[in-house]
Parts: sequence; structure tokens; C-alpha cells
Amino acid sequence: MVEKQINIGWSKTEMAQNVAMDIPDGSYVNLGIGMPEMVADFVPEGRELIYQTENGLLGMGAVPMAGQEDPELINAGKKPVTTIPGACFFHHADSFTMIRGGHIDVCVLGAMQISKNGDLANWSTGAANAIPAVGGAMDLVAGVKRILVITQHNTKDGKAKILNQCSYPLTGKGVVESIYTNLAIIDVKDEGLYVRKLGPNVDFEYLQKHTEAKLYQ
Amino acid sequence: MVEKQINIGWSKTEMAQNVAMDIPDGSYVNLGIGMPEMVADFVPEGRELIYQTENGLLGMGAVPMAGQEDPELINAGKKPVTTIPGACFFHHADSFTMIRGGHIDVCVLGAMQISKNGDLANWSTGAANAIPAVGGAMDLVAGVKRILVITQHNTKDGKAKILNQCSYPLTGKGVVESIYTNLAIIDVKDEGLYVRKLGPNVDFEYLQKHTEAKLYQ
Amino acid sequence: MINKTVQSLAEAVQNIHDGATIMISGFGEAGSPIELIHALIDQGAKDLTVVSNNTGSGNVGLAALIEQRRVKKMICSFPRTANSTVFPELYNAGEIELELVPQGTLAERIRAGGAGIPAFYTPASVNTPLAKGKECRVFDGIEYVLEKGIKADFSLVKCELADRYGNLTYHATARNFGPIMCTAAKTSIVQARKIVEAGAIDPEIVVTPGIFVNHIIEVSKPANESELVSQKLTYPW
Amino acid sequence: MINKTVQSLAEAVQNIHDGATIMISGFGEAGSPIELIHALIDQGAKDLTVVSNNTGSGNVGLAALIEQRRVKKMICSFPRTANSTVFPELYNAGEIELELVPQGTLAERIRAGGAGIPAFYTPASVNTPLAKGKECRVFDGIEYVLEKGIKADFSLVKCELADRYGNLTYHATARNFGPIMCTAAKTSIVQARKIVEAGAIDPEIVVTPGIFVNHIIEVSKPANESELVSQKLTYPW
Repeated sequence: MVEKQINIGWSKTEMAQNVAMDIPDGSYVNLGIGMPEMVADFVPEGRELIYQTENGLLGMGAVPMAGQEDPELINAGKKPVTTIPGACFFHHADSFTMIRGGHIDVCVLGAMQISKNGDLANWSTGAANAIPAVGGAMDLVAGVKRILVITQHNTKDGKAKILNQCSYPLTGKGVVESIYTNLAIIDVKDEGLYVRKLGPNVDFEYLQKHTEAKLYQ
Repeated sequence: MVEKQINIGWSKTEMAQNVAMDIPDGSYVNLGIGMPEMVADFVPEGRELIYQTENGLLGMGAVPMAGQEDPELINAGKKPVTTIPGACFFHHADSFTMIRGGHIDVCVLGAMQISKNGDLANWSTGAANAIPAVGGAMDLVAGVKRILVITQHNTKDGKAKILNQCSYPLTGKGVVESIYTNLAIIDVKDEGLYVRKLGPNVDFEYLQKHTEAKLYQ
Repeated sequence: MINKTVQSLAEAVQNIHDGATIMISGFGEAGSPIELIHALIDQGAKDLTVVSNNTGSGNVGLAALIEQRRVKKMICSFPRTANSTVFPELYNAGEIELELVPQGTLAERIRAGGAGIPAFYTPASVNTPLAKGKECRVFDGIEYVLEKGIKADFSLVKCELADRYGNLTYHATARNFGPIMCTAAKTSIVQARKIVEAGAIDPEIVVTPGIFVNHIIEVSKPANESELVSQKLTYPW
Repeated sequence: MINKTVQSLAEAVQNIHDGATIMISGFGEAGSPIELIHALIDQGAKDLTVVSNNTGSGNVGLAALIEQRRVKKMICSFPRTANSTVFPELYNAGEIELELVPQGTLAERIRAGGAGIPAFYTPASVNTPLAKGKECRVFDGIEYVLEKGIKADFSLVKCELADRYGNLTYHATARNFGPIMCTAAKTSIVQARKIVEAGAIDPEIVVTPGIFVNHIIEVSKPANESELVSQKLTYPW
């Protein structure tokens, strides 16, 4: 059976590679916490991207060597980072001037749910007992020019994440440009969700079966 | 005749002294262009005031020595200044954060007209052919904690400047705390204009005669 | 002579009153004024409203203040963090209020409070539960939500260098909310790694102009929150 | 490799189009990018809306641009200055429009434009002719007026140091409107006294982060407007 075949779709690193390919040279980029952070490892040669982290650093560099960490030089995920030559620090209001003001070219985010019209839900399940925590996600989706989502195509228990309508509270309405999953790259257009590329050993029918929203080719 | 007597009221330097006496140690002060600038020369010994100029300097010092002027180190009147040790530079939005946000303790301004309820007109005569120019005056009167006005009591052609109502376009409504003229120091209170001090050889009757608005003792 | 330096942490926080609104700098542990927070715990003020991006971790700093039941309400963007258990427990028990604000809106509301702007429109949170009950308005075809400036009675901030006027510099991403919180509080209380002579900080590189600062205390070797947490320490010790 | 440096003033301003809105830094002559303005005069774009605190002096820089009838509208706080005759004459002749804005409101409108804030409330100008026709609203018992953010197509800015990423520092009170104008323009064009290697500017002291800057040109010995004016020079020379 198709579901049991081993090499269906892309690995996480391939997903990150797919996203990285779509970010042009010279872009200012904000990477969300988790899988989005992997994108930085796969920037094609010859391209220079500048990473912004909303806690006040433009020109974020690689992870520091062990023992070189500075607990006050961290990223939005609160992990130690470094600076590139040409970096700068700034306070939170200036940081969100960059974000809200449309100065960041690309933001890569994870997702819990995405709707067919590009609504994104990635901050809360809305469960009664969950502690709600939003961080900068709503500002990012409202302000950054291009919102790219990187996510497993389905939830761990096999449910669709790409839906007709999000059931979780929204992060933003109609904000997602493209979705990079293990099964496909999907563009959100005015007319619907268009499959740009299928993952290895994924066919359209299989993809549609694992997607609630209608897909177009 | 009283009008012809020579030593009626205060000189300009005495007026500036009167204002300086009313500014407590440690105050952050913005001085308007012209006569207000003189106040800095008469700060009583033992007091330290910090001068802000809205074009981006906190800790403005004295006039530079001849030949030491820097055309890019100027005050709001566009005249060369210096900095004190402990000064800092900032951009215009941060400068008006200080002003509008209520962080400046005292602003000393000139006036064309002041009304009995503390309205100030100091930016335009409203004449059809005049080029209107407002600068930072409206932000200063709206934001600074105490607005002190230093002005000749009457216009050059002898007209009252302290009126029941300003005829010129307002800078701000009900903003003036005290008025320092050559003839008197007058406090604006909810109940009206109260004379706090009369100038040398000025009596109340004389003062009232040169003032349109009713004065109280 | 203007000199905003005080001689002890206790003196720095002595005037904080019950019911005060307090802004506390920091993003995670970076920029968190942990020694000032501990002095506040010792000082005793209660029924506090705290504005801070997170809710602290472990049982020290802001988390310890919350654990001592001294905070009635948190205004923040991200109350969950690694090793943060104190806030979630009290929140689920209904013993602490939460006003959740998107991070950029939180920053802008603080800046607005400091800049004399009572309210502004922002696109963040439109069409989400966080905009519920708030005025929405369209400008040039895009929908925005009205958000109000926040002011505080006090701010507790950590910086790098300070002079007697209160001019401040910061270190790396510990800058975060410090500069805007200094502008938005009636009284800003700052712990500096080093207090230097007036004039020792180049006027071109001052980040927080002294006008926004009231009290400075030197804490030359501030603790790292994460180290205290990994040692499982609880304040008061 | 990102490199925002261009090789000539002409190249720096080449894309400015007729009808563009242009922000020009400077408070009087301090911070006025006089060489960029002269390049714009040479370049020929017309029907411009210019946002700048003043209107220039003598017959050089911004005053010369206005004298060449290239500016249809000025948005500024103080159009009269010492030695400024060009703007007053055209204004009285009805040949140039003026939108007069209080200086602090002008600064905040520019910052708002750059920060994605479409509109905000301010107390300045309430009960004056400059608030006429604008929405007023009471918050906590005080009356405020609604003001809108301003964006521009281009900004022309003078700075001190720049690197290839567009990180900038400024000199003294020449900083004034430069940093906020860089944020509010689609394309920010900056003349720097010196272009330095990436990394030569300490990340702690960058005033304008490079993200706000598009083109940089080195002008190592910029003219002083007041000297040109005292020599009674007129541009084009």
C-alpha cells in the first residue's frame, strides 16, 4: 500500500531546502522558532540573506561554539546566537518598525492550520486549559511582505492541516503566500490552492486525499 | 507723567532672572528662540538645569568660542551650541517623545498674545500674506509640564498682549502657567490672572491699565 | 549637582507601592533586572500589575515575584517559556489575570505611553480573538485595530553603562524592552553593570537619554537567570 | 554579496520619477543632503511633493530645487528661515502648496509611516487652526487629534558613516529627521561622509539599521549650505 512505502515526500532538511531556494539574494528574513530555523542552513551558494530576530538583532549569525555563548545574545527562541560583521542591535519598538512597517522581505513560520484562502493558525489551539502565548507571530504575519509556511502536511495523528477553514484561533487572515510541506509546495492564490511541486513519490490524488481543502494543479 | 519715568519695570535681563529663579534644581528645560534663551545665563548658583533642544540634543552647553562652531551642532534657533559632559544626541521622533510624553519639566516661550485662561498665541498673526510657520511650539505647549511665558507686557505700539481672548490663531488652549513681563509676574489660575509680583515702580493700577484681561491681587 | 545614583537595591525600590503598575525589561533572561526584582520581593509591595514580555522561569526573578502572590495581573506576549511553571499553575488555578498582547503591539503600546500618544492603529491581531471588543477601522483599504498606550508607575530595567544623569547603554539583545520602558514609567529604576563618569559615554551612542531615568544602582556582577534555574534555586534564598 | 554602494550621485537619484513624494533630512542646514539635492536638480524629476522640516535658504539645496519649480507641494513645520526667500515668494504668488504640520507631529507621522502605523492620536494642535477638519477624540479626559502616517517614494538623507549593508551613524544634531525618514521611504538614498567596511561600525552604535537603506554614495567633503549662501551662489552653478 502506498501509505506504507518508505520514501514518500521530502525529509525535513529537504523541506528547509525548498524554502531556502525561494528566498532571493539580499533578502531580509525572519525565521520562526523550530523547523523554520533550519532554512538558514540551506541557503544556495552565492546568496546573502540577512536574518532579523524580533528581540533586537539584524545580522544574526550562526550558533556559537560551545563555551562562547552569551546569555544576552539570543534569538527569538531564546537560544544563543552570534552576529555577522555588519550586524546591529535595536530595541523592541524599532524591531517591530521593521516588521510591522513592511521592511522584512520574508518570514518563515510553522503552522497548526492553514485555510484555503491563506488564513494561518499557529499560536493557540483555543483549548480551555492552554496558556495562550502569541509572541510576535501576529505582527509578523500582518507586516512582513511574504509569509512562507513550513510544516508537516498532516498532524501527528494523521489529520489534515490544510483546511477549508481553520478551527483554531487565527494568527492572521489571508496572510500565507506559500506552504512547504513534506508532500508538496502549494501556493495560495486568489482562486485557491495551487500545487507547484509534488514531493518524491507523491501524486496529486494522494496529496488531495491528505488535504481537506480542494487543490488545483 | 508716570509713562515717561525711566525706570519702570524690569529690564530684559531682570525678566530672564525672574524666570530662572522659578526653575528648580535638576529640571529638564526647553528654551524657545529669542528672549527665552537668555534664561540660561541667570540660573542661580547651586542649581543644575539640563537643556533640551528639539532638534536632537539633551545637555546643550554654552555658545561655542569663535572659530569653534560646528554647523551641524546647533539649537532649535539654528545657532551653534556646545554639549556638556553627559549630553546625548537623538532623532526627531525620540526628541518629541521627550516633549509630547511629558518628560520636559519646563518650557520657556515668547508670546504674541496670552488670554486670561492661559491660551497662548505665538506662531502666527493670521494675516493673509504671512507665511505660517509653527515649528515645535504646539507640541511643546501640549506636552511640557510647565509652560512659562516671557514677553514684553505690551506690543511695540503699546497694545495689550494679555487679553480676554486671543485674536491670533492659538498655539494651545489653557496651557500657560505663568507670565513674566517687564511689568509683573502673573500666574494663570482657574479663577483668573493673579499678580504674584510687581516690577519696580509699577503699581497694580498701572499694570491693570496696560492689561486687557482683569487682574487679581 | 544632578546625581541619580542610589546606594542600595533596597533604596532603589523603596517607593514602589501596593497596586503599582510596573514594567520589567527583558526577553527571557536577556535584560531581566533580576537583582531589582529580588529587591522588590524583599520590599513587599503587592497587588502589582506587571508588564513584561514573559513571566520568568524557575523560581527566581519575575517567576519568584509571581510565586510570592504579589502580582495580580500580567500584561505580556508570551507567558509560557522553557522552565516556566509558576505562572501556568497560578493561571490555571484562576489566581492571576493575564492580558495577552502581540509582541509588536506590546512594544508599540509602551512606546506610545512614553511618547504621549494615547492610542494608535495597528494591523496586528485584526480578525483574531485578540482584537475582540476593540475598535477596528479601515485606512486605505486595510483593516486596523485601535490600541492604547500603556504607562506605568515604575519600570525596572537592566542596562550596561550608566552615568549620573541616567544616560544608558545596553548589551546586545538585552536592550529589548529597556529603552521604551524607561520612557513609559513615571519612575524608572535601572541596574547598571557599571556606573561611569558623566561624559564617559559618547553623546552619539547613548541609547536611553538620562531624562527617562530616575534611579540608578550599580550591580557589577548580575546573576544569570538560567544558571540560578539550573541550580534549582528559589528566591528568597 | 549585498552592496548598496553606488558610484555616483547621478546613479543614486536616477530612479526618482515625476510626481514622487520625497523626504529630505535636515533641520536648517544640519543634516541637509545638499549634494543629493543638487543631483536631483540635475536629474530633472518634477511635480514633487517634498517632506522636510524647512524650505532651504539662499538659492542652493532645497531652496534651489524649489526655485527651479520642481516642487508642487511642501509638507513642513517651519517654511520661514533666515535667508529663505525662494519659498515665501512662490507661496505668496500661489505657485506652491504648503501643508503646515507641527514639528513633533511631522516627526511622529514620518515614524508612523515607517512603522506600519496608519494613524495615531496626538495632543498637539488641538484647538488650533492646524486641527481644523481633523477628527478629535477624548481619551482619559484630554482631547487629541487624529493624524495619519506619511510614507514617501524616496528619502534623501545625509549621514556620517555607512557600511555596504546601509548601517548608518550620524553627526551631532545632523541626525534629526534622517533615521525616521529612512524608515518611511520605499527607497532611501543616503550620502555618507565615509563608507567603511562591514563590521567597522560597532553593532551597539548603529543608529539606522541597514534594512532601511537602499543606496549609499560617499560624499567625503559635503558643502555647508550657509557658506554657499554667504557666497550668494545659485545652483545650478
